[in-house]
Amino acid sequence: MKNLRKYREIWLLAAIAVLIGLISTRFPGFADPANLRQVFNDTSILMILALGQMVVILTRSIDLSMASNLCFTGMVVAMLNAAHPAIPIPVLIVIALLVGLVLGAINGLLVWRLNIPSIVVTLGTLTIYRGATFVVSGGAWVNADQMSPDFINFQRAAFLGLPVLSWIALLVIALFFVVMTRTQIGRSIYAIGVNPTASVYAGIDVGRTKFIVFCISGMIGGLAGYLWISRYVIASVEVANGYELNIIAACVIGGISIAGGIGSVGGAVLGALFLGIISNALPVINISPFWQMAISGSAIILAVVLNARGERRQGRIILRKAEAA
Amino acid sequence: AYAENVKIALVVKSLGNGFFDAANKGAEEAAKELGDVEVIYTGPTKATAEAQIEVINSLIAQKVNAIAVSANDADALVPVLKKAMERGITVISWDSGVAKEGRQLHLNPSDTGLIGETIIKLAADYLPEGGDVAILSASSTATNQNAWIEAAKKVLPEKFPKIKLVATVYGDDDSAKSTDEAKGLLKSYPNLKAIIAPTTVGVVAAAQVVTDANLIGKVNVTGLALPSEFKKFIDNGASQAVALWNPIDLGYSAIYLAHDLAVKKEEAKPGATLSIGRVGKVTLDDTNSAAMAPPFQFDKTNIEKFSKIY
Amino acid sequence: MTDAPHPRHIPDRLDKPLSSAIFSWEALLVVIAVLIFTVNSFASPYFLDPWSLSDLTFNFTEKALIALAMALLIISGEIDLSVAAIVALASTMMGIAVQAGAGTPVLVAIGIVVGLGCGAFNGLLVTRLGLPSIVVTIGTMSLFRGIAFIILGDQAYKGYPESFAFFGQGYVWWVFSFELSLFLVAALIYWFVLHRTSFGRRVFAIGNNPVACQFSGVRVDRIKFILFCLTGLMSGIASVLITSRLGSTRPSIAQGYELEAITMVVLGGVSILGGAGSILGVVLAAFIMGLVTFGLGLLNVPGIVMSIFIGLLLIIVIALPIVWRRLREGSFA
Amino acid sequence: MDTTAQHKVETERPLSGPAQPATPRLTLSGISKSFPGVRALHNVSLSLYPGQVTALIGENGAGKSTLVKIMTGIYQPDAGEISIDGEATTLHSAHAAFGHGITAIHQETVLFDDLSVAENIFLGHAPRTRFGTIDWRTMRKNAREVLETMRAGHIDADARLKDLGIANKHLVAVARAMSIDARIVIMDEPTAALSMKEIEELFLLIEFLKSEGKAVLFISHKFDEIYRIADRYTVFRDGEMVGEGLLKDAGQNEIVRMMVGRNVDHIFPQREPKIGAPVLSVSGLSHPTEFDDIGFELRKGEILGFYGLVGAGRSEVMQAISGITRTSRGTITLDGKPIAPKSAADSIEAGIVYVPEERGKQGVVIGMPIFQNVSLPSLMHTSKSGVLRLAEEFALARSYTERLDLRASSLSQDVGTLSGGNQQKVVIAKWLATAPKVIILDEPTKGIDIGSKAAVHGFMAELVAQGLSVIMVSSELPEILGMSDRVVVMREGRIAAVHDNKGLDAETLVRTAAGIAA
Ligand SMILES: Nc1ncnc2c1ncn2[C@@H]1O[C@H](COP(=O)(O)OP(=O)(O)OP(=O)(O)O)[C@@H](O)[C@H]1O
Ligand SMILES: Nc1ncnc2c1ncn2[C@@H]1O[C@H](COP(=O)(O)OP(=O)(O)OP(=O)(O)O)[C@@H](O)[C@H]1O
Ligand SMILES: [Mg+2]
Ligand SMILES: [Mg+2]
Repeated sequence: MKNLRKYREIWLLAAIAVLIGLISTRFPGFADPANLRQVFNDTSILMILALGQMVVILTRSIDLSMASNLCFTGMVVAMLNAAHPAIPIPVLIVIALLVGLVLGAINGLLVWRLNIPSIVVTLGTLTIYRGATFVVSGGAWVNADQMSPDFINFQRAAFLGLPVLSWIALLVIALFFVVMTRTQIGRSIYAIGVNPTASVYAGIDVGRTKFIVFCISGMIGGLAGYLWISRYVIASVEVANGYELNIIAACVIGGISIAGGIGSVGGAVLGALFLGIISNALPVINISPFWQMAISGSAIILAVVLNARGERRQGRIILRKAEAA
Repeated sequence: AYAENVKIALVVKSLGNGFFDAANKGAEEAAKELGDVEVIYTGPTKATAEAQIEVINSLIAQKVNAIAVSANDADALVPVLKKAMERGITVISWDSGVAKEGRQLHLNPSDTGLIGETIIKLAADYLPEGGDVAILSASSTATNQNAWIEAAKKVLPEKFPKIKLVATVYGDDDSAKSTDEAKGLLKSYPNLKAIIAPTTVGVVAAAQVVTDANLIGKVNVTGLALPSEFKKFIDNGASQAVALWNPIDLGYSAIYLAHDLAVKKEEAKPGATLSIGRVGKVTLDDTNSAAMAPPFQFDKTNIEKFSKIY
Repeated sequence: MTDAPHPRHIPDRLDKPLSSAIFSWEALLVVIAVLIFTVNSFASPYFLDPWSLSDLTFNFTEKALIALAMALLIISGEIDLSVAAIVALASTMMGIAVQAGAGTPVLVAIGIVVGLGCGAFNGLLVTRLGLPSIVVTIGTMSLFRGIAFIILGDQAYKGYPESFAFFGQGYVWWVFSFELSLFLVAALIYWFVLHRTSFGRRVFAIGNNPVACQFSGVRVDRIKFILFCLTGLMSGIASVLITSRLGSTRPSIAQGYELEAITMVVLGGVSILGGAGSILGVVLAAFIMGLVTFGLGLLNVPGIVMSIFIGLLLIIVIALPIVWRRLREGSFA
Repeated sequence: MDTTAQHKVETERPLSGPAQPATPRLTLSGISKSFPGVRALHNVSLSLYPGQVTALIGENGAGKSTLVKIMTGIYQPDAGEISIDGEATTLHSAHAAFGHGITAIHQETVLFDDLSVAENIFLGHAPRTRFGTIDWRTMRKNAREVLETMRAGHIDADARLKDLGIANKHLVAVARAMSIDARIVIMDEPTAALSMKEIEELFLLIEFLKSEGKAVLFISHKFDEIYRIADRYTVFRDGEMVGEGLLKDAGQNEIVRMMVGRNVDHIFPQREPKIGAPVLSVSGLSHPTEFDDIGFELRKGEILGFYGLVGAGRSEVMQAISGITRTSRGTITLDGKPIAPKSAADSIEAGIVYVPEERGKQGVVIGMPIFQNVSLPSLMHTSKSGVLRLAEEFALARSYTERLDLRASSLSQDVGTLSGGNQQKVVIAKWLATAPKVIILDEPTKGIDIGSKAAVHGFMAELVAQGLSVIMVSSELPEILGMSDRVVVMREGRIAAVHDNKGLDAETLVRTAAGIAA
């Protein structure tokens, strides 16, 4: 069992390889490195978001407001860019991170200080943040024409053969990997998910850690906001509507346990890739787009069934221990 | 004769869409001309029938005089609009129509067949040798888009025999989904010469995808686009030309017609001719529908000018 | 010698201070409802009209019917995010039946049976395979609606029989629509089941500690399965109503209803963690949400701005008792 | 695995330091703590001395665990002062207590199932690399070292905690305490889940801690343990401190009097067993992984003891008989009729009830009032065609809880606010209320104070006198010897022996349980 858990990422990788193989039989070019690079780039935003959601889910919480945060922050930076095209992009990214941080911190404070379950808090802020987007924009869209060329092209610039967007994703993945495996806060996040009571006893400030986790997911939402808007070159109130569930689905497929404490950076990334490949492949292999929803739904159910299999406790096996002794 | 203003609600598919904001400009213009009209510009934020019904319910409660609606669903709005008519409210539809029994008249932005032909022609004009084209539509349930695509398919064999329509995909008027679908088209059809997007959201997404993929000059993006949103892609060459009717005129006419029916008690019946201020006159066909001007084409020569207007 | 231990008398219940009744959740909701009602009637001259008020109920009755069953499900510690997708699938199946010439009774039966079937499917996955319901229903949410899309594609079904229109558009008496009457009756039944029967008691117990319940001879899986079926059933009924009200079916019908139904349940004071809540609270919450959206609608406030109010209301109403208690104890951290 | 090795060095060291060391390491004075409606602690004091073990004694609900939580920074006292090495401090968080070298093994095991052993030991104070990141390699090495010094080297530092047995988990908890170089070690009923062998190991460890000069607080309801290991005692009653001193100066009776406020002589009830025909017979009962070929008979009016080391599989067998876990083979006959319960509901209906040992997880429904807990398995009797009848529920709850001398302010109180022992009484009341034929009690007096223990034992005697049959699973020898008519001994998932309890001695039982030939 230890093995299955240890190699969950490898299983997922194998599933992805099989998926790519299957797609290639119908569309030979799919497995080309160039195409795969593009699929990776197309999935970058989802991967980043899934990582942000992962840290929240690991603490037995959930952030339903990520997509709304993305929408709000994206609108804010798009409007800033439209009004002041001279603001350099790195500054805009910092602003996006900060705006996202504020929204995440609001979630975090409510969870931490008032002890309201995160699903309730973020169900509320899900609608509030999207509504706030309408309020700040007056309902108007910001379209490609209003955005500066830098704003649009920053993430598209190629650097060592990969677009900047892909590099940002790789950077975020590396950052999360280090934080989750090598730092006190990363381990505390796991500990809280595994056993909150024990965490209190171990001297971890559970409330504050949850606050931090929501700040992280908020910043990720903000970053994704800029990336999303500059990628799809339109900022509107409807941006990424309902996308929160895709993010959670990526986490679930990646083996992150909704009950907290179990999951890895690799899993979240692969889960996002899996969904990314499906949405990338369906149009090219001529499966009617109407099938897409049912297919990803089935994939989620399948993934959770398989993960549960791997997680299932095998009893204490008194007899076998007795024989071994 | 009216002590207070005539309240006419301009109900749109969704708020924030530049096309409808432009239509509202026209509506306000009409209101000013008519003098006694108060326009209530409203609609849901999410383009669904249910949300539109809630909006219409509150308009009924406010006892507005007329409702002019661009419908998210031709059939689902019928019951609530019938209720409105029963309570003495004038109901017309414009842009995206409601089934006949749910409104007194429908104002088409243009002739459906003409739009279908135009979107193909926009692609064909720049493909003298012919070639593969694909359509990127809005949501699969959008009535008007579906009608145009039908019409386009009908004219293809006789009028544009060299153009081959290889696929029709749906971007749901969602920029992310439209982008994915446009990308998929480029991948699956390496010989694709043009993407036709009869939707203002999809056409921008497709043009951006073509720009990103460095296919400017190889794949032409065309369809229905709002000049102010699309200027960039005419400028950079991702698109040679697009078309659209004038949303300002559309909103203007909708208010005029609603006002005529509500106040002047004009009767909407087949064959009737109604005048709509500066736009002229329309004649109702046997489904009580009227069509406005043919779509107007934008290209390098005139986009600058129109992008300042709508 | 062992002194005989005197059995101490334990009273049934301690007299509760009046303040605890005044500060109960339902009381808070009543106050809020009255407040909103008053504000609305001042803000718009059109509000206090029986027909307006009747129209207002159409904004929430379908979701509220789902919320009744959802309340029980959430109290038992589970959740169903697929309800809106069930509505869509059931509506699609009714559409197919209409195409085949089915009459009203058959249509209603199909809507209900499909809803029940979808609920049972969720229930089986959750109870048989022991999967977390939030994840299962995120999956079935895509699956059910996905099937509706596969069947319908870009089509719509219409041509429902005249008599079918009664469910979503008809009135039972004066301004009392069929939808509203059905909701009130259903609320009464759910109230009785949850608060007055042993089944309801077990639902609460399961939400608090499913393992101890299993050891105590409560058939936990069976009850959870029934609750999923009930939620499916109510979604099926809601599907009949909404299909009848719209007179047509599209695969994108009822989008986003799941979150609104859950918001109603949570606003009604049901603990999202399970184990606590009341039907009265849910009913009040449904009316409050209806009043807010309708009141703002009369002022032509866009729906998305209304949703800010709902979101704020949700957080404030839940935070209020906590803040109040902390302030009183002076222990605001 | 060699866990039974003796460790001469430690045991040969002189026990305990000077009789009255100069300064206490930790002093609590005037501590009070109330929860809504409950005064848990009122003006209590306690001192812990380096190199000494202080036993904290008190009935269930006396406030012992509450005090532990105050000492570890989890709860804040309403009033009172804490000083460490003579210096007043506040312990505003668990982290702060940690910083002062205070560490606790809590009443409930509180560790991280899904993390590795090494991480469980070092979570929160892991060694760092020079970049400030966690140094996993050093952490593993240090973990192995700590485990070595505790003579627990057989525990793999890389193993997931959930793959360890309960005793090893306890050792990990202790290792965690050792790893921070704690100066004050608190153990809240650490022996409740341990077998005799493991208790011995734990005692060696406590001796080791003493020799290292740590101050130890030891909480237990078992007097033999207290007298063996502790130097000093402090007694609480109803949240107040009623006595303290050196154990060698105080007799058990004296302490019990302080604790209960009256005399209690725990003599097992004298019974005249009237054993009848077999009621329950089990044969060939097997489970794929947990137990094999279990067969025994339970007769009317009999108390059948089940003895074994912790982890022998007794609980699993009982859960199988009551339909909670599935078996692969075997038959169960009740009153001559074969039954095959598929759930606890089936077995309760048939007349077999199982009172589980894990009170918090399997027994009480926290968040619900006492009376609803008691009536939960009997709802079909207290309701009429599914409709609840509250008056009957209250009557049922009252009759059983009062007989067990439950301490509660009202029957509508949330069970979660009761002390551990009182919760256990609710649990027992709950299953008795179903009026069963056969009642299986799994560790019925685990965590129960001496007065209530007598009540439970008396009650068991009463039950069998009325013609019920009782299976009592227990790891406590005196209880097994004092109460059972016959004793089944289990070892490693199989029945090792069945003894008649006439002239049965502890030694024989322990030997069969451990598999050591006489
Ligand atoms: N979180 C809480 N909320 C309310 N009351 C509590 C809480 N924790 C403890 N109590 C009450 O405080 C009193 C002391 O409980 P505590 O757990 O300290 O007892 P204890 O001495 O450890 O008993 P036991 O031997 O049964 O473990 C009890 O009356 C208990 O009901
Ligand atoms: N590996 C383990 N992980 C967690 N808890 C365990 C483990 N082994 C035993 N326990 C716990 O220790 C306690 C006693 O052990 P358990 O019930 O498994 O042994 P048993 O032989 O079946 O029963 P008994 O202790 O009554 O003999 C229970 O609370 C059980 O949950
Ligand atoms: Mg205790
Ligand atoms: Mg046991």
